[in-house]
Amino acid sequence: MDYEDFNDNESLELFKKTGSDGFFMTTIDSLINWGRSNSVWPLTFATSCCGIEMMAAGASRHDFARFGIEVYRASPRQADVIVIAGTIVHKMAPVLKRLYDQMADPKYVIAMGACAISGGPFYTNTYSVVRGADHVIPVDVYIPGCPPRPEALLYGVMQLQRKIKAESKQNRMETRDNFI
Amino acid sequence: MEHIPLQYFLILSTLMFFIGVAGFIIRRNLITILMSVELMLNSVNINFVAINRYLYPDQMQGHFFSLFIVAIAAAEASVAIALIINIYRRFDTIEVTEVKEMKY
Amino acid sequence: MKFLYDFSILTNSIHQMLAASLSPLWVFIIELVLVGLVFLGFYAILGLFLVYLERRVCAFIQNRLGPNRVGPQGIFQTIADLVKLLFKELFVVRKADKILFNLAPFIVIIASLMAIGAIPYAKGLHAIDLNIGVFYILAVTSLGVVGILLAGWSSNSKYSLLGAMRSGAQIISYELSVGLSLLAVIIFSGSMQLSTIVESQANGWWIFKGHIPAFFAFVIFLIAATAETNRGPFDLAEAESELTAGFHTEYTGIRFAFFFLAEYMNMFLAAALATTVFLGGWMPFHFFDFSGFNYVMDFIPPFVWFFGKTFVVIYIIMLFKWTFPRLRIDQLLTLEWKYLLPLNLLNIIVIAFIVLMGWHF
Amino acid sequence: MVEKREIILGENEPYVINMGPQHPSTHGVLRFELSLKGETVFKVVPHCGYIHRGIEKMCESNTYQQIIHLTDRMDYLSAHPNNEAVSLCVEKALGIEVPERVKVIRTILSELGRLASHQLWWCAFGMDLGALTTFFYGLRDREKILDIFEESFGSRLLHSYICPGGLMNDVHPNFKQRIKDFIPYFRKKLPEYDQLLSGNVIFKERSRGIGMLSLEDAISYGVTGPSGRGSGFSCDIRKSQPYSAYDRVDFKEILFTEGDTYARYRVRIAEMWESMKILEQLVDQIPDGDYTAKMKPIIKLPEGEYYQSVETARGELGVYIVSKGDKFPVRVKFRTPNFSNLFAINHMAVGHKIADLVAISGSLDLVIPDIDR
Amino acid sequence: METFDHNALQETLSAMMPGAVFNTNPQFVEAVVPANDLHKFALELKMNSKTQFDYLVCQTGLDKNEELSVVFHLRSTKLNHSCVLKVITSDRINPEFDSVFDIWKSAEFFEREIFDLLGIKFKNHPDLRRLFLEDDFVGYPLRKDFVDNINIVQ
Amino acid sequence: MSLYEIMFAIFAAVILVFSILTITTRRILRAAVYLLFVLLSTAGVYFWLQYEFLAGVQVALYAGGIVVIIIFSILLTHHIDHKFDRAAWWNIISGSALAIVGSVTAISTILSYDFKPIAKVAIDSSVKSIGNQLVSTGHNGYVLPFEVISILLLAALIGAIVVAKKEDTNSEPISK
Amino acid sequence: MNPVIKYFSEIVKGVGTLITGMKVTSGYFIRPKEIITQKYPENRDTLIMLERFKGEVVMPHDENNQHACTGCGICEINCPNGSIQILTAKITNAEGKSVRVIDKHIYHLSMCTMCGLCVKTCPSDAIVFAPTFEHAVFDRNKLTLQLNKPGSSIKKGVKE
Amino acid sequence: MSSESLVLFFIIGVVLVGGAVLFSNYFAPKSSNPAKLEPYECGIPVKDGSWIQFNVGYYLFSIIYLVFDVEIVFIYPWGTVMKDVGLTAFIEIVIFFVILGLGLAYAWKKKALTWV
Ligand code: SF4
Ligand code: SF4
Ligand code: SF4
Repeated sequence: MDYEDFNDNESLELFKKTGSDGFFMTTIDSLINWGRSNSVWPLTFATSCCGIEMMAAGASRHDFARFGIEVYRASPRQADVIVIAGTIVHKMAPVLKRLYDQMADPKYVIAMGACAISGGPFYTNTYSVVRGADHVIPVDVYIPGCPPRPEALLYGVMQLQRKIKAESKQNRMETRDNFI
Repeated sequence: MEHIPLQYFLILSTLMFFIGVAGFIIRRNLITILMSVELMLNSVNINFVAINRYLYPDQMQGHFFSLFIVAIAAAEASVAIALIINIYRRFDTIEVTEVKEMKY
Repeated sequence: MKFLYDFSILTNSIHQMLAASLSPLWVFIIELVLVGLVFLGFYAILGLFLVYLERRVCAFIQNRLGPNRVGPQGIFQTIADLVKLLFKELFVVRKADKILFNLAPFIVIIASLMAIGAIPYAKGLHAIDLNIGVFYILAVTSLGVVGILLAGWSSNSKYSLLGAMRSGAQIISYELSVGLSLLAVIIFSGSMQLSTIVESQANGWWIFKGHIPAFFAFVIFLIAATAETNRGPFDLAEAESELTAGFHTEYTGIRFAFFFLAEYMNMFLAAALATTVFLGGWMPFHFFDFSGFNYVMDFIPPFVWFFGKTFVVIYIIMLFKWTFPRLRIDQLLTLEWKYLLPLNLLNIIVIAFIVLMGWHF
Repeated sequence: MVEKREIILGENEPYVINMGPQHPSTHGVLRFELSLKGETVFKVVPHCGYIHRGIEKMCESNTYQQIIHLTDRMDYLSAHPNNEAVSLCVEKALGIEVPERVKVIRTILSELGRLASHQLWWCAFGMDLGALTTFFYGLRDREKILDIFEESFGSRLLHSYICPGGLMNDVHPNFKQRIKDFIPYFRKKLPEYDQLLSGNVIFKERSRGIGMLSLEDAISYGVTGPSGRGSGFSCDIRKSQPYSAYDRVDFKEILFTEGDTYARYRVRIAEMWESMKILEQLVDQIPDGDYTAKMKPIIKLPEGEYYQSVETARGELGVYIVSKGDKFPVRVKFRTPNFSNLFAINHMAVGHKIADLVAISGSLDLVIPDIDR
Repeated sequence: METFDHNALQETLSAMMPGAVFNTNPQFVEAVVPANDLHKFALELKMNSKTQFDYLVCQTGLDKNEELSVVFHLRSTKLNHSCVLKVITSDRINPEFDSVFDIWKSAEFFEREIFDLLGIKFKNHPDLRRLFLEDDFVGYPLRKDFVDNINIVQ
Repeated sequence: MSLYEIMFAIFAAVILVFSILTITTRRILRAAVYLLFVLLSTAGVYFWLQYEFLAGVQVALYAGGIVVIIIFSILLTHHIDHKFDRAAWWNIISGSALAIVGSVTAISTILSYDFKPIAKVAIDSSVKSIGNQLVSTGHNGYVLPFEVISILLLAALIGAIVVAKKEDTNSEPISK
Repeated sequence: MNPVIKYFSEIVKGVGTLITGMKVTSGYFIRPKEIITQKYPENRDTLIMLERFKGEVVMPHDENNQHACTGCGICEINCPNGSIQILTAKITNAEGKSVRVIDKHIYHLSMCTMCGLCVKTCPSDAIVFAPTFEHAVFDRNKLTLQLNKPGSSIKKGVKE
Repeated sequence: MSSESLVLFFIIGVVLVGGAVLFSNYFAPKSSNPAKLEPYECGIPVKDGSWIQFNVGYYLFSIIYLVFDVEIVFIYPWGTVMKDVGLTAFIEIVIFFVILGLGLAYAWKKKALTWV
């Protein structure tokens, strides 16, 4: 897919590196980013319905593995990305935070589904739902839908890959530090 | 091989043996004691083998001796560990100083 | 014709070339470095390729494509993984035993590397050819379990410890069956040297020559070796559905990659050993007296034969993993101690009897 | 010697380990607190609430049409029966009779949902036991059903399709044909499930005699659905209190009396065959007509208390609505099947290994939001 | 269809439970029993061979502004009939009923849920803790007077 | 120095250093790992002496067998936090004194004696000849020890099982 | 049965079942025809979504940049979680009367649950579902959309 | 090239692992927070340390294993000469196996081979 085919290119430009290192560093950086973007191992973390679509994305029809995202790791130590697939409630929030903290750098977060973005169907009138996982941990890519279909997840993953490719080491650290 | 005299082997094994002895005395933990014993056995094996190779290369007594020692060491270790773990289950510790009463 | 592809000629000529211009010590050192570099590359590339292969194989089994977006047909997928893992943070959990935590991957990798060095890949193409070959491989691989136990204990995590204990118990148990089933061929061929064992299969592989008991030993070897390499359906140590990630729960980045790599290399080792011992190693397939057929077979280079057979065995091992449910720990041990071990002992006696009566070919 | 006990546990003291909330085999965010002796479980304390979203509270400020979309999100694997339960309850309260076409279509949807749910259960169960390929085969076949769903309702998982009074819109013209194509396809694939898993000796060893649940306990714990029927608890609402079109189809209630994990497994496999039978009977008799009964745009239930139960893929789903004549209910209570099923797990898992616990919880087919609501 | 005689069952029940008040309910036989007799009547309902309510389908806590109540939906798997049992209290500060977990095992967790969401206590319950919410959660969300200005967005 | 000698020096150094570490470290699992290194370099020494089979046995039995079960028992009985107390000073002194005195005596004795290799042709130490000697009943045959080993193993097995299973009777089965 | 015979027959039977399982899996391995993977990003041009797929709510505009929304706010009321906000404005129309028209039809894609109530209840059928799914963004605010295009106006013939 | 090549392979292993770990240590990003350094337990703070309770099974099996390992070591040389020696060797191994078989049978009977 071409650059123009993606949406939200404006935000992507913000991640792009400003200033320039030497040619060598740029090459190394792009090699590293190539590796990282093509091998994002997700954590097996699914809280509710969106998790089923995440499973479906991993299954034969859609096949996550084509992107190199096939190695679902159960331990956060070895995972690169948390796909928050489902509602996050107040009781779960500390657990999510802890899992995120326990992951090794570099780490990425995809918020999948309305619940993870904003609370979705449970936005109003409830006492226990966190309105958006980005209140808990910094989120890189938002995939709306309830549930987003597997292709949408694949699309989101491609967005994440683009983001990884675009950003440099400093950027990554800054965004994290800026997160309260 | 000729450049290394036999004495080197013997010194090596002697030192190893006495390190084992020291460990046997210093450490008060049953498993460490077992390990010290293994050290001593091992040093003896080196002796056997070296002397066999240097002095009697036409026979293999030393070799076979070490072979059987290894086997016996294994048998010994398996029983010893069984005992140690049993002591542990009984006393919750394997420090020799604390395992005073060995009664059943 | 037999020795159309004799690699000792190549190695000898390199040796001669070096010896012509350098002192023996230097020749020796250069040869060591050469062998070292070759094996380093071989090990790494083979590991990456095996991981890729497994992903594609299981993808095809499961009606999907598997990695195909990174490079043509996705062959750079594992390289991307490697790059990623190299640049992933390494850290040690608080209260973990740092020395042992760091040591564990070394032990695991060294054990598998040292064993792989002893496999004959073609005539004259092996780094170590000891006269205790088979036994050496057994001895060295039995060290790997130490690495796993250390990894589990030193990471100060419950899951790790449980996983380590399980895999420890499993590996040591199945080691017996591996040893005994290899013994079957040793009785037939009367040698432990791997090159001799391969030579002895010039007129037929042991799996055919050795009647049913040899086949039986082969099957047991396959099962036991799968279990010893901690692969499914015996992957209790890292049973995801029970212990999250088993003994390497706390390992990150490249350290984890080494455990991962060692698993695959052990699988390769198991397959290569099975090939060497039971399936004739690099010997071509000969069909009784059809000399035309045999002649054609001889033209295929030996390492093609070797890797071909090895990958068939690897495929079978992969098929195990992707087909069967995982065993429970007690069933696992029951299988070994109540089925494989007694049957294996029986099998040895039968083989001894066959050899005694001279019934084998 | 005595003070060492703090760090060194002897053989007879319990040892507590956490399984979950982030754990691959709890199917979501359930947490088991296991007390172990060696590797043997002797107490399981389930901790839930990690996905408690307050649906019952939300229902109190939503109209009856809006409640529908919340029920989807409880038991998301078989969303249709959930919608159907609320719809039936509201219709009963209002005394509305829905058109025949709606009844038949609802039944078909329920059964399709049951098939899809059981397929997903099958692959998850296989995964729990370590058979990794089941996952892909199960989901492969499930995609076919999802295609049927998507074509008609525009969504793959959560449909909000059955609503009080009938259906949201009419089914797609291809609906019938798709089902007709699907049934022979799945009849071919289902025996493969048996070859791959049910017949496998490892699988049998791992599931037979594991997690025994006697009939009395099943009733007392209220374990319903396939899990209860594995213990011989005849609890199929489709038979005992037929709703929609179930009174006119011919099917068997699957009952196994062993009460172990294997029995629960076989109930579900057999139910898939039964579901296909039901589908075959109904697919040709979808009557023409309206897809919805005449409904006012704002539904106000007369004052009173209404209870309706349906059979979802997991068991008896009860909806209890208390109304005061408003457009909002006073209280909605969902008696969800998994809630009761889950808490029998302590009873079932005691004395087994950790691995068996995974098998047992897999055989209960847990959906965590269904427990937590 | 449920094939039991509505009126006959009501008669049986009223004979068994003196003091119970019967509401009209088109669907079920609905009895409101005094809170003090709850455990006794429940046990009787399960044990009596004429009723045999061995299956507690659902236990619901209810807040109708002025009164709190607990509703039991009972079914008999042998005789295939069902009934509804209700206990009511107007004590909103410290509502308390008998626990029936020893009669129907499923009640243990239903009661925990009711305690969690409505704050109704159950006497003799073995392990009355919050089930869904965090242990330090303040208030009982399903009560009508529950306010939560931060989280509840209208 | 030739490569051979360097190798011997390495092996000897590893043996000595790690055996001292084995008895001085305060973490028990580390002690076991150091012991493993000692045993491995001992195997190296055997290799160096061209007793390959013995070296293999050393690795397989000592390193892969005994050390593994020692580690197993450590895993079962020790926690990662566990550190030995410092040994009592009289123990240290008496232990090291004994070791020093003993080794000095022994070494001086060794050095004072001149070992003369009995120059005979070395026999082949391959597995074949080992095997032949092991099963032969004649002169230099070890068939008796070979069979006795099996009895020893039987005894060890029974002993270990008896010891290990002893307490099982009073651990009551887990009740439902 | 004799325990020995039982022991061996168990083994044989067990191995038989294992081989049956392996037949299934390796059967699929050698039949790559059965691979059902659809290559999403590569097949993007040929991918046809089923027309009823609920990907997002859109408001169709005709070539004159006109839509059918009257700004009645029924969709806002019916939406269960407040994904729609209607901002109306008063303008004077051609006849000189002051009427209420839609100013901004704000739609929170980040919250929408695709329940379909808004589409179903809209009296003038101004909004429909679009079968698109490529919505992933890096910034949550990008998911708040305005459905009526800027400068658009209401179609003729739609009654107030 | 025998014992040297063993050392060689040892060195390759050390170089491979050590090099990669050092490289990664130097180049990989680092960050730290309190939760990261705690052991992982499904996202729940760990209570009492990583102590697992021991299970008799583990050490019983390891002990039996050791015994059989010795046995295998001893029959390997036997295996190489079985062909040449013939009947004597066969008889010896039968005796050897019978004695060991007794041990296995004993262990089986005593339920030492049953996981507890
Ligand atoms: S966004 Fe929708 S599908 Fe996803 S978890 Fe939330 S309710 Fe479920
Ligand atoms: S979209 Fe429809 S319902 Fe919503 S304001 Fe416009 S006309 Fe009214
Ligand atoms: S589809 Fe449902 S949730 Fe989305 S805007 Fe419409 S009414 Fe709201």
